[in-house]
Amino acid sequence: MLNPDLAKAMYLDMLQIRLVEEGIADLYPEQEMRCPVHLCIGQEAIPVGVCSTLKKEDIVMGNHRSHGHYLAKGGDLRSMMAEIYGKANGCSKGKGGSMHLIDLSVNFYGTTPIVASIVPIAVGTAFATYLKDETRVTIIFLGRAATEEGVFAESLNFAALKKLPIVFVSEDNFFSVYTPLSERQPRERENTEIAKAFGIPSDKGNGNDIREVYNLSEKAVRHAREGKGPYFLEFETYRWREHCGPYYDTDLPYRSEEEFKEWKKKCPIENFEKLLLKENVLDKKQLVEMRESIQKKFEDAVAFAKSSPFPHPDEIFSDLFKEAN
Amino acid sequence: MLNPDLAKAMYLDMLQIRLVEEGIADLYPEQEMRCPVHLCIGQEAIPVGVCSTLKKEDIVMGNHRSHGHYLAKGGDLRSMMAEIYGKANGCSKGKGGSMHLIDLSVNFYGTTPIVASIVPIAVGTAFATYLKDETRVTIIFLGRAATEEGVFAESLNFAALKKLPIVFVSEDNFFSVYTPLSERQPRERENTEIAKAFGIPSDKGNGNDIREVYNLSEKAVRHAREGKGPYFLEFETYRWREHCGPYYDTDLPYRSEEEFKEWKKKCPIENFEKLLLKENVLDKKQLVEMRESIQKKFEDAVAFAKSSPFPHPDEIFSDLFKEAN
Amino acid sequence: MKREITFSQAILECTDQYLANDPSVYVMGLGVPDPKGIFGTTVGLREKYGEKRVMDMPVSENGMTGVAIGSALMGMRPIMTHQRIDFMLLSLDQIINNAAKWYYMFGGKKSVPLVIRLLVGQGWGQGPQHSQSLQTLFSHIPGLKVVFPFSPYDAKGLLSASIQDDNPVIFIEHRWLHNLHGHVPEEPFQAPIGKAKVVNKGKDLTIVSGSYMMVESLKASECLKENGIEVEVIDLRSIKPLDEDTIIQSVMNTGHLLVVDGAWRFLSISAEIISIVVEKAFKYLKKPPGRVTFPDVPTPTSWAMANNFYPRAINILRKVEEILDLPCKSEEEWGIVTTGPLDVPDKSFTGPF
Amino acid sequence: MKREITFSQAILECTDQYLANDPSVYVMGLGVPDPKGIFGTTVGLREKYGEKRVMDMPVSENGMTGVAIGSALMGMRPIMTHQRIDFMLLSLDQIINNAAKWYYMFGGKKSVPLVIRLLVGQGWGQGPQHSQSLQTLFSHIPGLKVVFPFSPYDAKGLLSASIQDDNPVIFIEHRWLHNLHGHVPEEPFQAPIGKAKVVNKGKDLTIVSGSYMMVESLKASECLKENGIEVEVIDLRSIKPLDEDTIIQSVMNTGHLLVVDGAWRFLSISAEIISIVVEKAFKYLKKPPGRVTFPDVPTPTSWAMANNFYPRAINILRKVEEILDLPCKSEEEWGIVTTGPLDVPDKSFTGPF
Ligand SMILES: Cc1ncc(C[n+]2csc(CCOP(=O)(O)OP(=O)(O)O)c2C)c(N)n1
Ligand SMILES: Cc1ncc(C[n+]2csc(CCOP(=O)(O)OP(=O)(O)O)c2C)c(N)n1
Ligand SMILES: [Mg+2]
Ligand SMILES: [Mg+2]
Repeated sequence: MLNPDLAKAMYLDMLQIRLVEEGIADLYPEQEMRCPVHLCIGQEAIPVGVCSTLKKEDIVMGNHRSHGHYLAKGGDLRSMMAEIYGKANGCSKGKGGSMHLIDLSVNFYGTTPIVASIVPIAVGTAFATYLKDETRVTIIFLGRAATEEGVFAESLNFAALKKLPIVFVSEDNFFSVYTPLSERQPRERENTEIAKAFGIPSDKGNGNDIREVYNLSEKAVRHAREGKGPYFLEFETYRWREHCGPYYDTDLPYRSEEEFKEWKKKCPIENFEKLLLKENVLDKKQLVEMRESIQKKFEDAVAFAKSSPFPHPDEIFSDLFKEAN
Repeated sequence: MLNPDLAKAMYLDMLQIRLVEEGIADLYPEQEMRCPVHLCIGQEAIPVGVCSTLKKEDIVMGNHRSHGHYLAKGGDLRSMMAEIYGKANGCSKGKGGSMHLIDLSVNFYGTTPIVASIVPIAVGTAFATYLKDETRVTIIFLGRAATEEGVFAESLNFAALKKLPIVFVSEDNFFSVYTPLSERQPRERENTEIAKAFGIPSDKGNGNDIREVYNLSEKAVRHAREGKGPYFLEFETYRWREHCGPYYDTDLPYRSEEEFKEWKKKCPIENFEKLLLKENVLDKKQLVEMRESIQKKFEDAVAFAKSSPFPHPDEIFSDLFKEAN
Repeated sequence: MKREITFSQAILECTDQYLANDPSVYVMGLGVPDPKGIFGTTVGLREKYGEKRVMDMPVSENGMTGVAIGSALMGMRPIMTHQRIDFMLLSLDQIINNAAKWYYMFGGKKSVPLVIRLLVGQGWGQGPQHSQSLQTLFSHIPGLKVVFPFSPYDAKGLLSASIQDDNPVIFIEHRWLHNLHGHVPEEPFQAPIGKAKVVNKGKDLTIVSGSYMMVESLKASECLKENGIEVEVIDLRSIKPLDEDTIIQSVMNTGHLLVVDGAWRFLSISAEIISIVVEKAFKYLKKPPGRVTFPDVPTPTSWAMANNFYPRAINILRKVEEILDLPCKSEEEWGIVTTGPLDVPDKSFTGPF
Repeated sequence: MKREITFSQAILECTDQYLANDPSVYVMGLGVPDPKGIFGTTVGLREKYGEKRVMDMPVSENGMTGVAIGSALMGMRPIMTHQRIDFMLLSLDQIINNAAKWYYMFGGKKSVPLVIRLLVGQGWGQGPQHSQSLQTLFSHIPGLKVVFPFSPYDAKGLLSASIQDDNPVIFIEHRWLHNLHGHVPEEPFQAPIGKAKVVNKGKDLTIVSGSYMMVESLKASECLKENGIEVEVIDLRSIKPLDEDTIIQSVMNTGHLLVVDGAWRFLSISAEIISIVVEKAFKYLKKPPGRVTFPDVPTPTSWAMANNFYPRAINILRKVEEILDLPCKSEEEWGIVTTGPLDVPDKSFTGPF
């Protein structure tokens, strides 16, 4: 079993992501968060399991579906909510929205929604740490569809060539928007084998089991930190809500209600909760307290975001170029 | 041993490529072929071995170093020479030069010098044959450096996804211009393993042994023609002359005279010639006749090219768009 | 009564008719056969024409553009679709180095009959990477045709002409046009590529525009009409070839030119149009031509900023006031009624799109 | 006597000095450490500064541009080099979607101090895919600076300013400039990005140009001077930011504008410059501005065609004749002596380059 403090912390982190995103989903119909949101509800074990193996100085980057990555690395909730509400004190001053999250105070270096486009950039942050002889590790979260972009292979190649301290984490939720894997990748294709053919060790795991995510990630991060080079991880998981937006979408024909229900049974949080209760790491009361404290934190962040000012229209013209100082 | 007629034909084809390119190298200092030329001297077994397994209706495309590919598929020598001389009756009317060869009469569909850029286009011709239920095979020749471009992985993925009748032939001469493999690909990287990870069977072979090239290619082309999907082949070989231009370049420090001499000993033509003599498939007299007939053909092509008219300056404006008919 | 359908229905109908009648046509793009069918423009096609001809694809824009080109060399006529023009930046090697040049660089041996539909996003916080307008990039490249429909009629007619064309055509669709209605004949027809349309006759000033900015331009011209000012509004319909004659004729009559382009100002197509007009009709110009464009910054996400990033009818009116020396009036005085938020095309949009 | 070195030596010297003095600078690109060292601009650097800081790379332009960006976020200052601008079309996603927007889209959190050196090929049959001039593509994109040196002095001074700049800079080098000589101080210095240079004073007509076309423009202005016509020649030095003031000032004095840009005509930067001048100095213009550009077709390979594709001094003179109503004279009458083939910059070039 995992160390109880770690287990508790991971449970709390997963729960925070879940409750925050459910909160976003509830409030979204108010039409005040006027930007696309891609919720990771159902997938929380991956960001939390991976980020729990990191040090603060380690660097994390993500994609369009990155609320979880941001929060798991310790990104500030108020700044994120303000960003989603389009406010001047959002983490990107309202210029980025939900798809452009950043919190440099915890070395969360940014997220971007062009599929795979940020992957080589993460290789670049790892390359910088290598050039500077630092022992920081970079983590890049990508959806499995991102492995279809050529730049993914280019990124593997260069990371392996220079033995860079980076861990690629592919979140395999089967779909790219509504498109199943079968229309995108040959049945025989294995990303772990591709990574290996580049000389990169790799593992595939159950992304809904946080212990497995943690263990594989711990191994991968250690490998990278020890200067042995990159590592590739792929985790199977499932997105519960629609690709973009707050709702469920099992009414659409691209996946079945049954499939969804199967995966709900594999809820990473519920199952971990059961385990922690059984093992007496947590009791029911603590669970309630945790929920309440997260709820409060979320409400505070929303209140903060709602009451914050919008950017002044002239802000359109700021931040185009950094001026010499 | 190979069938004697086939062996003779392959020998003749290799010799033609060699003598034509040596002829080009000899004449190039006249400064009348005013376009870049990338000679494949030393690498002739690959185009010939591969193309000898094809039918006329099969489609071939190549890259910047494609005189050999063009000739091995049966491309017209006069049209090629006229093209290199920049003449109006060149295969691309002088608009393309040595790097843009085409001869549709033998289904040689074109060559382009942007590294790897033509690879997905060849997948596209194979895709068209699949859409049309034709049993033609497409061959795409690429340099090993082209496997570093992301689009190579994208091409493998789609070809495997749709089980397209295409054979990828990677010519591994170790260098990309002057850059050795060690600065470009991790030591552990194996392209054959990458192909396999996409579900594509693959082989690596000695590109200076035409029998091996032929045999592997025969297997690969049969696989593709039978509708079993794509195949990936990689052949090791060596470029004798400079990357671009007519000269030797062992004076430059990127490779050694010794290395070059080692590879010269592995000359695909000389060694095959010895074998054919030994096995009495050819005799010395025939060899002389072959040389002479190729020499004559080359001289005729050069004379044709030199005496052909340059394109009229107004031709600059033609062929921008195909007009409706 | 004339039949009215939406812009997206017009695209769908045209595609459907080609799939029915021309076996060389196929459709490919991320999401093409999915339940939303590229905002309704491809729904139902897979069911009718099968998996082979109505295809989803791997998220490999560059490679798949190459695949489309290769198939076009073999006589197929692919219609490729990207849900955002921004994703196309991955495939410019294929488009610029290959598609645009193939016919030329092989001396006219094989052309590339390829249509690439590119959707331009706007609104609901799509932000810097999902709402670019990149017509300039394509229009600069010899060998590409760039089509820029505004009306549902042209959506069908120009798409038809694009599919019929033996050359690569970049077909730019603004997302805010998809729900607009207009008359579209049911039977197949073509609108000519390279011929602009004078949508409003007028003698006082020429507005040249295209795609979604036509909506704002026409709004502005309505307001002006109410005030006795007759603006001639020209819908470009295609940027390349550009119909210089129609533009120049109009400027010769009005003496005033305003180009309204939904793109960054610096090297917006307005620059080319103004340069051509200045070159060929200098002495007819009573005043320097004006332009209304986006400012030269990425699209900010927050609606508070985006609302001020995108020019609207009032910005066009401001520029007309300036050119024609009219007094400066407020939106209300010009009779512009704005109800509801500015970051959606209409009230039916209540979430991400 | 003032020290003279070539354009490529100037690039090399500047890079060398930065590598020596700023540990965050590194150089990366295909062929950077090879025996030819990007036409002499990087030779010897690996020996001096080691493998880590002077790097070759995989043939993965898109990915490696991302790598450069990522390292720049961490405070490195990469200088990336492409031997042909054409290869860069593979990396436009990284440049346009990421590098250009990063500072903006994260609200000023991290900038991308990245220099991308792009070489423009010309001559010896480089043809459609190895001799494009794509300044328009970059200049249209907010968030990029586009630098366009002509003189060896500026090669060093502007490269220095580009490396020093905290933002992505596209540094365009025309291959035919590399061997040109000129005065360049040995000690480090910077030339300002965004400031044009009046290279020739003159009162009769303003020529605006940049990069290699400055050579032809200056040739033309020499011929004109011999004939008593004083042309003011402005070297842009950077396209973005564009030094509007210097251009407009000059046109106000001369009343005539000719823009000479080595790029396809349609949406060449000449279009933007003319539009700006027309907007801001309309009444000073005595005649419509002219432009000399490439024709709107890919570069043909055969020298028989390429010689007529590229404009030269005589084409500039033709346009000046037209604008100033001068009689049409032949090359000989204008005093232009052409010796040797036109498809090489000078006689030392006798093969592919
Ligand atoms: C280059 C590019 N192509 C297409 C898109 C549209 N798009 C946005 S998210 C997405 C699906 C990505 O799927 P995956 O990587 O598996 O991540 P998931 O959404 O499942 O978490 C696509 C195709 C895009 N943003 N960028
Ligand atoms: C996209 C791109 N990048 C760089 C180049 C420059 N270049 C021309 S040929 C070549 C080397 C290619 O090496 P390889 O594929 O191994 O083929 P070889 O020349 O060895 O036959 C390079 C890098 C190019 N033409 N296109
Ligand atoms: Mg997915
Ligand atoms: Mg090679």
